[in-house]
Amino acid sequence: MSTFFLAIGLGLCILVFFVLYRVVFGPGVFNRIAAISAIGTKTLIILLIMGFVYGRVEMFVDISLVYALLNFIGVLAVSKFLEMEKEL
Amino acid sequence: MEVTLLIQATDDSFRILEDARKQAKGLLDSASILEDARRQAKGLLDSTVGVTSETRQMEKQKIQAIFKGAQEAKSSFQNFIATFFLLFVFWVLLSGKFDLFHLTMGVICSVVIAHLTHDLLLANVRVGETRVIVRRFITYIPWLIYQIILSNIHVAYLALSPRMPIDPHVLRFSTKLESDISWVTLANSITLTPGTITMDIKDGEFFVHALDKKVADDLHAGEMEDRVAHIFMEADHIYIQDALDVARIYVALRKWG
Amino acid sequence: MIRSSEDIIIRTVSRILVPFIQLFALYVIAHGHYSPGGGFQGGVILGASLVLLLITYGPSDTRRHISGKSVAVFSSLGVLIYSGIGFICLLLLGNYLDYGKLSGILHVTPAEARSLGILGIEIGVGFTVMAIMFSIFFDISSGGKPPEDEKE
Amino acid sequence: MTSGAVILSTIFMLGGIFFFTTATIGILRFPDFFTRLHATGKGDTLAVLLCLIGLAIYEGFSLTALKIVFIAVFMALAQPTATHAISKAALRVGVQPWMKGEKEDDSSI
Repeated sequence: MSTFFLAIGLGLCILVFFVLYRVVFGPGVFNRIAAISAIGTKTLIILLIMGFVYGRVEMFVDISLVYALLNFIGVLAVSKFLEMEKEL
Repeated sequence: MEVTLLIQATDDSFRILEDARKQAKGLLDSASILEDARRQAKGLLDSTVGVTSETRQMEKQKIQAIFKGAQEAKSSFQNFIATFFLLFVFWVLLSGKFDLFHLTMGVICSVVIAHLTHDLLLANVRVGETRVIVRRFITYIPWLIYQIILSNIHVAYLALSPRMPIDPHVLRFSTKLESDISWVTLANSITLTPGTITMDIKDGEFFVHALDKKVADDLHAGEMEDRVAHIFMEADHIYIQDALDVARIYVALRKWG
Repeated sequence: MIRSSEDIIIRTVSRILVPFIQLFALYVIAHGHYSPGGGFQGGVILGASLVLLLITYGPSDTRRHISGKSVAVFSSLGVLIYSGIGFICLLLLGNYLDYGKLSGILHVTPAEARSLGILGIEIGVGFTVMAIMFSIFFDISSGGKPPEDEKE
Repeated sequence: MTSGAVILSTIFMLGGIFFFTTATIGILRFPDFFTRLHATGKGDTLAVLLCLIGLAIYEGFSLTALKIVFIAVFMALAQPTATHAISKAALRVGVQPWMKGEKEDDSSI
């Protein structure tokens, strides 16, 4: 099962690299934010899978909860900032 | 005085509605009409929401509450107690340690947070309906999950098909829902169902981005809005919809039979 | 200057989430010696929940929850707790932050005293980090101008 | 750990990976910002939920599994909200939605 988890984590890492194309080249700032949010959700799963591989899930589950939370607040803050910048 | 009159009026309208339903059903059973019209009428009749005794009771209580002024928010002390219990349960589930020291710390933390935020978590809770709302919300979740799976298969099909048959539309519609929780439920359900995203809400109007024409028409039919209204007891237009449906069946049967 | 968001969805979701986020932050602070985290991380989450409140409800509503004065009090109170525990250890003839010596005044075994001492340190660090993070965000977002409700 | 639970969690996680993959392809292929949001907003939500449910089943009945379920509930609430926030900001700033027949360029802000 550990091998399976490693394979899943590796697949997610490859997907993160594909999404990274949108972050680097994606035209406009909004494409970049959407792609960063997508990377955040994938990272959440990768963190949990690391917990299972190292056998310390009860530790990593807190980390990934914090990561999900900060990802959400970050996206809200950036979109609020862009909206405000237009109004100024 | 007005209360009893109003209750009587709603009772009468419910009775009329039920009678019409019953009559339509009887006609449907007895009449020898064309097969496809029969099937259509039967489908229509099945899709209408029957007026259960539960909704009738709730409607009565709602009217009484409005007239007694009990519709106002609960007192802040009740809110504080409810928030405290919710937060304490959350703490125990997070902590997983049941010795005295940690439980005491949980009580202290929950009291502090509940004192700070009791006007946030339970700001607009209406009186006396919470249990029904929670039960209906739980029965709503499986349908939502089914819709999410459908929407993902839709996105997967669009992403993998070589020609990518999309034809985006922006549509706007105004909603009849009242409370903020029901708006959030509707907007998030729209985002999660196939082919639609809630883009903006301005002055009670939803701006929705739809991936093709068919999805946009489906949304205009308003099934989801009716479901959400049913959950949060803001269902007055459901009854109107029901009456219209029954009347339509009635007219169809008269014409054919 | 950040204005309150008029978007009903974001307002409602953050209204529901903020109490649970704050309780989770206190959990991270309180359980710092079993799980990852501790004072700094818990303080950051607490500050983030206040930032969420600020970007959805605007400065005046947020000031009702945590006033400018209490931000200052919290930031200095945290440092006071930290250094106070350290100096008490010095007074009890130990090293700075030598928690084992606290057993003399708390009437518990040295191991428990160490645990309690670490808890106190983490609470202090959490307070300071929360207050400083929130005040940095608030000052940047308000452009350095004092908010209106603090003038009177 | 029964083998049935392992098989079930494997199925859930493979489904999650599949939907992650299609969401990623959608992000890369769709013509403009709003259509890409369809991919991130829906695809990632279901994929994350599937992966989390699979991991929770593998973990078994414990408080850690309950915490994973908390993460799932939080994501189901937060992901559509974040999508809505981004799209609202884009609409306010003036990003125009792509319509059929237009050229596939998105020289957005």
